[in-house]
Amino acid sequence: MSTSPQHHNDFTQNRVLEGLKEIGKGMSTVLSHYFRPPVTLEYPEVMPDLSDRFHGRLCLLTKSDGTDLCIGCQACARVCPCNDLIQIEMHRDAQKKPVIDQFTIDLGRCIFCGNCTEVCPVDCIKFLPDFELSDFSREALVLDKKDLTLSGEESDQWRLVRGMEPLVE
Amino acid sequence: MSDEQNENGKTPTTNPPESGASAATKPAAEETVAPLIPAGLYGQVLEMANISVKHLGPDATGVEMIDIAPADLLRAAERLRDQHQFDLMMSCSGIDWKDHRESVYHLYSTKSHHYLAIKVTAVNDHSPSLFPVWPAADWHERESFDLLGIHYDGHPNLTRILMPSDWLGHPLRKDYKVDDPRLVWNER
Amino acid sequence: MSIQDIPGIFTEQGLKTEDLVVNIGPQHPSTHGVLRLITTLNGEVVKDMVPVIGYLHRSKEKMAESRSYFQYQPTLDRVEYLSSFFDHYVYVSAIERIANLKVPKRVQYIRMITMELNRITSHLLWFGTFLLDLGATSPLFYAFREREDIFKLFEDVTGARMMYNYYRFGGVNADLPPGWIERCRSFIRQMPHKIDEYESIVTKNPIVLDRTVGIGRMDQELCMKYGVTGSSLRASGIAQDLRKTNPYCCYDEIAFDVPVGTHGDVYDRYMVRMAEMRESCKIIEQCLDRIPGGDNQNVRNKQAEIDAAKAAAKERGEDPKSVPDLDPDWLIQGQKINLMTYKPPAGEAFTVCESPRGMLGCHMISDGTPKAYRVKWRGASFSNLSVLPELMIGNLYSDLMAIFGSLDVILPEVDR
Amino acid sequence: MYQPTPDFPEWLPRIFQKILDLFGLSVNWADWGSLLTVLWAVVVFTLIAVVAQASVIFMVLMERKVLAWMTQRKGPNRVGPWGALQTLADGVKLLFKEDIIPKGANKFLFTIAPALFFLPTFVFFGLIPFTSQLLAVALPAGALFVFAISSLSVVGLVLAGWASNNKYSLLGGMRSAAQAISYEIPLVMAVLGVVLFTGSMNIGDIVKAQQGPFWNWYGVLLTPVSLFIFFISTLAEVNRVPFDLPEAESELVSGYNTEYTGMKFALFFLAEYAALFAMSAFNVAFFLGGYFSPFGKFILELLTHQEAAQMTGPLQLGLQVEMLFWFMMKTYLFIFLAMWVRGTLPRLKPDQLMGFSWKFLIPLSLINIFVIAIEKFMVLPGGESVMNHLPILQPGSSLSSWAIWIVIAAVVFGGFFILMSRLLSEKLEARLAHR
Repeated sequence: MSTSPQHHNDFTQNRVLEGLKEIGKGMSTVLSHYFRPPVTLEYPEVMPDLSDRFHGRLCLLTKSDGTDLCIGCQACARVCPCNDLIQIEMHRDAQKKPVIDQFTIDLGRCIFCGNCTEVCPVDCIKFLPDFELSDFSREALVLDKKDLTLSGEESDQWRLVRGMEPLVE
Repeated sequence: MSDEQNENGKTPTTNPPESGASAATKPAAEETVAPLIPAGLYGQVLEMANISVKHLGPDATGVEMIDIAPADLLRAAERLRDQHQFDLMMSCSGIDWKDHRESVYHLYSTKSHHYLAIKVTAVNDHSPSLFPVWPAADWHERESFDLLGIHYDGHPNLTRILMPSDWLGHPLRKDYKVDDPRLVWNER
Repeated sequence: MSIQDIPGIFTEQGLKTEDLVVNIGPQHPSTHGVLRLITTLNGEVVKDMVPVIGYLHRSKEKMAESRSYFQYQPTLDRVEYLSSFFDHYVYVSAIERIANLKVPKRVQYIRMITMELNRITSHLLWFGTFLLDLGATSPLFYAFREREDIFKLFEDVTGARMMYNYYRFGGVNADLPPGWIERCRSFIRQMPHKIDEYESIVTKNPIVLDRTVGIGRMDQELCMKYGVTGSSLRASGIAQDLRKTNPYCCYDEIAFDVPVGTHGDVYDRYMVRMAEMRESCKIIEQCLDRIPGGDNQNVRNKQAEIDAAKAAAKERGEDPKSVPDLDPDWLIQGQKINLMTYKPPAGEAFTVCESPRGMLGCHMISDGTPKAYRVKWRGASFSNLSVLPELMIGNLYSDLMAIFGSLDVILPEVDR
Repeated sequence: MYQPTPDFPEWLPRIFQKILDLFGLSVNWADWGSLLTVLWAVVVFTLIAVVAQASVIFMVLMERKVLAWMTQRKGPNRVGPWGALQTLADGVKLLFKEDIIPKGANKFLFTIAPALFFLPTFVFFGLIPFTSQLLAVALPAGALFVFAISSLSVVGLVLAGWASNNKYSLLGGMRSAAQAISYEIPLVMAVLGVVLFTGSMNIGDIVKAQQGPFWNWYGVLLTPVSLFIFFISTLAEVNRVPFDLPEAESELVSGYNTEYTGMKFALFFLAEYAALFAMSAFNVAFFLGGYFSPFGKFILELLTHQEAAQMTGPLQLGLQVEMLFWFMMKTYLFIFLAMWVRGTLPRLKPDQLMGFSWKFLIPLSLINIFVIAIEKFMVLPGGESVMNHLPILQPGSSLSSWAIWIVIAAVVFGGFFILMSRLLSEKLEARLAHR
């Protein structure tokens, strides 16, 4: 029932010439690669085309007119494998509407797993296909609300690319 | 729900279609081996060989679980290996139930393709080692000793395998706290 | 004063020689991770070898007890990074068994496709590094070229190249993107030709034959003695493949063979793994043809039809329930689960799957709280590595590369 | 007393004469002959050393580019156009790297080892006949001298292995000693055949004896097996891939040069490439007709319809350039072959390495010399030696002598191959059987 790999008795015939022939075959395969176009990507000049689900930098989407979506429910903070990586401070204004004062993500410890983007009830925290995140100090890796939030048009562009209609109301 | 592990039928009576068929094609060369037991009946078979066995019923994947007293664990293990072709000891997972420790051996037979889980409660952290029956248990038991502090009597060289040899305490214990003064990062 | 008078140079048998104790690792180019082998060498022949493991121990099992089920899942990619889909499958199916969750057929097919693709990437990396250890440099780059294509496919589906975090309890994170099945099929169709290309360089190369035929021979008792599973066990002649003997997912609906070796030496392990790569291509091809609902575009069109029919039914005043819902096999999530506060019932499960390295088992004990009570991982490399000293004693030092490479052991799975 | 044959071009004394006339000195070049030879040797040696070093630097880049193209990669292309300055950048980097001497290492031996390893390859450059005139020292026993010096480089390796107080380097050093010894014998045997044919060991004469179209070269028709043995032995002498056990990265963490950093490592690295270049050059000189063009006549000769011998002044210079061109083309053919082999073949084990040399290469080279001896000294029934019938040396001789030679070679070599394969396959059958 099993295709056992070819049997070993075919080594008993003239091994020296057989050996040279096999080495020749192997070398001809390697040489055939000599004339094939290189498959490597010259990174800084040529950017890789990433899928729209790429786990790059995190960002906070907004409505089309730029108002915040986040309701400060701490779902993302609670489901993150690195416990206290996302810190959110908020308060409720007069009409009981949540106002986010501070929303920091420490990219230095984030493992880009995507748990937060999945449990967000208002689809606010999402990934951007941007992977050039290196910086000169650990503090610079802690992104605060200003860096994270996308403008209205950017959010709509983000949604358009992924086939979702812009969030107008 | 399509019962994936369908050869361990839930109710012991149904004869597993899958493994039965493939088991039949096995050459019945080993006469000494008892006829193939349908999965899930190993507890009763051991009881017939007067080994005190507590049936714990199948776990969520249909693997039969039996609890054997440490006293006649070795006898049961030898019988399982010789009579019932359990030739592969997959893993020995130590569990810390706060007041006592327990080690669960998972066995697999490459001939009858059945699983079996044997639970052994460690009497004040001592339980007989299964190294004489399955040498594969060597590293697994050393790991349970290292991480949970279960001493396996009869194990050739019961030393720490994963943690550094001078580590204090057993990390997987529920009440484990890292209070080793030598570890500087402990202050954080 | 002649040389004989110098103390300590001569013994009764002549020149006093002693064995050279060499520390191979923990930082060494070919130990595939952090493994230390204290080897006693008599000249070039290995007299004794003691493996020391634990340098990469991050207590994967302790982490499970301090995180909720969903929080713990991304850490699985970091442990068995060469084939993390298998880790996820075993973990997720353990919880599905305990909580008795229904898994739609489409999800099982998606899981089979991604797992077999992951098996190919794992075997490709093994093939590349195995030959690099033997000294041939270029096969590594050919293997990585194919591997990059597969990573591109994974990136389209899960968003990440190696750290997938894609399976959920009773389903998957998101459906395959439209057009993905066609791209995957075109890749799988040209993969066997690429494997022929690898084999033309290596399989009958006399130097490779000299270095692998008859070396590190493992018969069946030795495998059972150390609990070796996976391709190394199959190379010794036992056709033990969980996908065939205890079928999980929908492997019993797929026709494929289990390659088995005859002599159990390094060459057979190499041949078995190369044959396994071809089998995986066959499996993926069949899965792509038989996946319920076909391409995602097809599922979306069907869903749109049903919604339109429902809306029309509502206008006509009939009860929208009368319009039949989407075929339950086409869904990608069995039942809605609030991932944040998910509490499976108390129970115990031991699920096993055939990972590229062997039997990967997860013994899960849950006690009804959002955190698992105890999770024990049965890594295949843990047992496969324990056989290395017995294989090495008596062989040459440079055989270590061939034998250790052929066992396909990765250290994070050993140390967990 | 050894009277060096005046081996410098005739225009040298005329220039020398003109210079001295300025100072009003009359010179009789006869008593100045030896000085001019030495002067010419020094001039040529420095010229060659510079050319060889430049080609070694180019070879390092060529190796990385060739290996990259063979694995569908681009290879270095960041530093300078198409990565031209890459080796320079590596050199500068290595220059500034800290030069660590490990604790417990024998300082003196540790620093001497790279120099000792590099010394013989540098000496080789003086012996290679790049062109008819560009030959620094025309030693009458050139071939013998080359292989005597080449065994000196092994001392450097073993010293490096021992002095760096590191177990891996020690293993690397021991392996390199074993490998060099067992591969020097087939190397010398291969060249023995060629020396037998030309009758002199002066490398310049060996090349001159291969005048004429390509089938006149030794390696093509007369001693192809020696070419095969010489090439394989050079791979072993220079530690190239199928035989790079002394610095096997995957086992010995790069063997003898594990502890070397900075310029010492650069010296080892460049010495290895210089040795490959030198050995390929000797391979070309002995077997592929040195600087002669493959179709008998030089291109310059075809253009100007003049015999090579009567060319003077700038034409002579043009001829020298063309000779250098042909020589470099063939050498780089062998270097490309070595790199191609590096991309494909895995490494041998120490016991295979020794077995291959002692059980296969050395018997093969012995038989090869036996065949060459027949070709050289066999006498036809008519009392003439086969040699003057060989079509190669006397054009227009009868077809029968061709047949004789081919039959002899076929019989001997065929017998050898069957014998060796029986011997080798028995070994494997035995190994397969006992599994």
